[in-house]
Amino acid sequence: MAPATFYKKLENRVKKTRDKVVPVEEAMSFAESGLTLMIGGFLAHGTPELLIDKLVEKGVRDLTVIANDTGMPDKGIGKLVGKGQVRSCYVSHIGTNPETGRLLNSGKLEVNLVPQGTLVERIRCGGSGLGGVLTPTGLGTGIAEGKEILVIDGKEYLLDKPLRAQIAFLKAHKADKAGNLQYRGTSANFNPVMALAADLVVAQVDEVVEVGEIDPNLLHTPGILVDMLVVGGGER
Amino acid sequence: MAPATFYKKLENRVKKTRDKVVPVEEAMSFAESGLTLMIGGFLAHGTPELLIDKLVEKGVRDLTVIANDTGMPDKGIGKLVGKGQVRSCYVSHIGTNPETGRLLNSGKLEVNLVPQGTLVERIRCGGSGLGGVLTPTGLGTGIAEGKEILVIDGKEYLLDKPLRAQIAFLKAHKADKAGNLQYRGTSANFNPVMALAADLVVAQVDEVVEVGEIDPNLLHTPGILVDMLVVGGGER
Amino acid sequence: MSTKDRIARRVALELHDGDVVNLGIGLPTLVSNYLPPGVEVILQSENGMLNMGQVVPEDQADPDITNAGAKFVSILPGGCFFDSTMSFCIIRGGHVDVTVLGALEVDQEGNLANWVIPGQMVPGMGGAMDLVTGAKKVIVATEHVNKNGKSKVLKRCSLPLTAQQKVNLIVTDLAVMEVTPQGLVVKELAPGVTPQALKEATEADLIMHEDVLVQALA
Amino acid sequence: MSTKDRIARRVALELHDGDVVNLGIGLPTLVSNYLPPGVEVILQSENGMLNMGQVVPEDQADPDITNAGAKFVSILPGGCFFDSTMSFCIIRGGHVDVTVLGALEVDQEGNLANWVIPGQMVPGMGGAMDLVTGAKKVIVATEHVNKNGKSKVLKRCSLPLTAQQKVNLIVTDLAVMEVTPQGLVVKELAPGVTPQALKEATEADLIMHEDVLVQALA
Repeated sequence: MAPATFYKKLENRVKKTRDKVVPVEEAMSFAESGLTLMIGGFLAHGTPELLIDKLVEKGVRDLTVIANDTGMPDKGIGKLVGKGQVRSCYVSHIGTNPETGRLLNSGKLEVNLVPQGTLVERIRCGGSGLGGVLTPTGLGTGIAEGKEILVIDGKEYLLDKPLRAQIAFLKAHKADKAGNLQYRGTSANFNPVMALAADLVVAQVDEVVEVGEIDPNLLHTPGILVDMLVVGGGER
Repeated sequence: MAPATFYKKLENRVKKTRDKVVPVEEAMSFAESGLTLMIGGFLAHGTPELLIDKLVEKGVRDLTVIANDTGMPDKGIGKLVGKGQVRSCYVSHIGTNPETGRLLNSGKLEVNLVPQGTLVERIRCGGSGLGGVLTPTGLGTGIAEGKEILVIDGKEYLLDKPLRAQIAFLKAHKADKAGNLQYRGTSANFNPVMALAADLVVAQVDEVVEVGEIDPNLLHTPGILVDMLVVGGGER
Repeated sequence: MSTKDRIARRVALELHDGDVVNLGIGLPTLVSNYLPPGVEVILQSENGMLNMGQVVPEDQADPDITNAGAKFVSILPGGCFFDSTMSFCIIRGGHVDVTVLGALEVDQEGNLANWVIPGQMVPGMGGAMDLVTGAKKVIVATEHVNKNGKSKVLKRCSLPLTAQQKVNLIVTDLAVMEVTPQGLVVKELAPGVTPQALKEATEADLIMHEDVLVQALA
Repeated sequence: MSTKDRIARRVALELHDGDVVNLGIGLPTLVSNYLPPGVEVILQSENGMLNMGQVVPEDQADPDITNAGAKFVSILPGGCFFDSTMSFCIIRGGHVDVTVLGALEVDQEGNLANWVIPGQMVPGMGGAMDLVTGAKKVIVATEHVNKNGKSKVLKRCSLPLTAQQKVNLIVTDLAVMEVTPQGLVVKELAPGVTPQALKEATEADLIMHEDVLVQALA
């Protein structure tokens, strides 16, 4: 049901194109229990901590989270996991968050482990109209079980399906008001590809500048992919 | 046979990692008749004109060219086509070069027309170990003939196979000596993806700077993908 | 005002403020000249740009900034350059709101043929197949009849297709027609065009209600 | 020098100047401390960096630059940052020359198990499956026996695999072994290790020639 309410809200909203900066509450008004969320970051680096804190505050539950990992108990997605807000996740790693393993073993959290390179391509497929990824990764291992294997020119490939979300919560370094994003260092990771693959894309950024202030040759995520900008969260 | 000679030469060469700038002749010593080449550019913008001129000068023949298009008669890949050096090509468009159409009609040139978005993904698959692209583009049209159609979650997709080349000839704006590349404007187009998909990657650049002079956050092509840098050709 | 300009002007009314729009080469390019007041669109160029500006004379041009027809253009503030992989992730992924293309033939099922005339002209599809497949709304902008006076709006395309059942709206010099599950519905007639005249100029089956609007544009 | 350091030092001899190398977390990370003179490698970190430098103390760190173990690191001149799509195009596309990983189990067919112990430990595979599948050369660096004294070098892995038949070389504290179509060939013995002692410590079938080298490293 939750997605239906979400889509109704999304349809009724006035799309902003010139100044996408919003109060964090406006972004959070779209977050509901039962949604599928993509959250950027790699072991809680390049993760939108402010947005996660607000999700914890709002107390939305039964979330499906698509992300590289489940962070640490006190950092990143770990904060949502610790509060029992996540029902299912698609991640490549849970080893840095013992709480995820505990919930998995007690049957309270469904964990779909996906090789990192396959995970990133599944998100890219979901965001770019492709039907799936054909990868050699995982052939002959347990993760191939139940999956279709295609033989192309004599070589085997696993078929893995696209992933999409209702909302993507991203973290970028700098944005212009039109939503064009720049990342720094290794904080890009899953953020750019997630910008393609959700119905609503919210980016937490350290800094927003006027349109035209960033060299259009040196942008990482085109502004048309980003719906809302939330500034701050920067205890950096 | 040509590829065999090429691979032998490639195996015997001393890989450069710290200063990849070479005289254009050194890059051209790898170009032989019968090879498959990728050439960057979009209607002869972002095309390595100097490298093409040298291919014309060397007179290598029976080339298979993978590129967005065949340029114009006097520009870009059109210069190779006009000299009859291309035997086969994989392109999305030949309309700006009447000579391509003429050679096609007289049976002297094999033209494989591929939708632009499919072409770029086939190159990406070839360069990143993926088995092929599953795209809705072309369904129900003539280009679907003879291709496998997969039904994934009730939707149809065409399976298109990876493309690779022996040499990729790229054009970039700026490079550092380690081969890291920056593009300008719309001149990037097919260049970045081709850097992944060839056994030898040669980039013609307007300018080379010392390692460390370009912000590592603002690079477009990682230096490890580029084998040789040729400076110049800049009548810009 | 030329026929092509009149078609382009009518297409422009379909665009909303903030839409991401890809305009094909030729007639569709003219659409950007006729945007209503208060409507700014973000032009996508498949060779790697968003917020594309106008064509720039060669002597004032930045040599690295061209449109998909190899003409020098400007980029507007808020714009962004990217490579062909990102460009087609945007196109095929449904991130383009509207694409406007010309047609050799278009039919009542929403099929479009605009990339090849076997034996005569083989320019290639370029990005057109991806655009028609991936854009949220596909508008065909074309003269209603070809140079030989034959209808370009058909029951069924005879030329090789660009995409199957993807066209949403057809805007010609004679009418505006919507592709629906029921068939091709005439929404508007150009000034001076009678229902009868439209039917005679059209090979396709048309669904025409009595209260069909006459285009407000003169 | 610890056992782990001795293994890492031996692995370092397998690397060539200019190689692009991905080092797994734990023991493999130590390899970069033992590169022979004249050998500089380009470290790839799957979270999005080439030319990764050393770990940096937290109070001197750039908060946006971390390695795949979430530790703060530096980037060396000539380095480059990129996102996860590019990182795995590089990894799966064969652009990484060597990857060095630890093992729970490794076997004589080149199978590796290092990501899960069912019922006990499920950390996930992270990027390991892609690295082992895509790298040109896969080196397993591990202690020869586990904490219970049981051989980690097996006839056939019993734990869930990370990848099938992808391992090229196994370096342990007892020996260097190459996976060949004929089987597991012992290339070197660690100083003080007799052929008999190696065989007793190893569950896998070993092919050992009479002239097997003793590792030059003390």
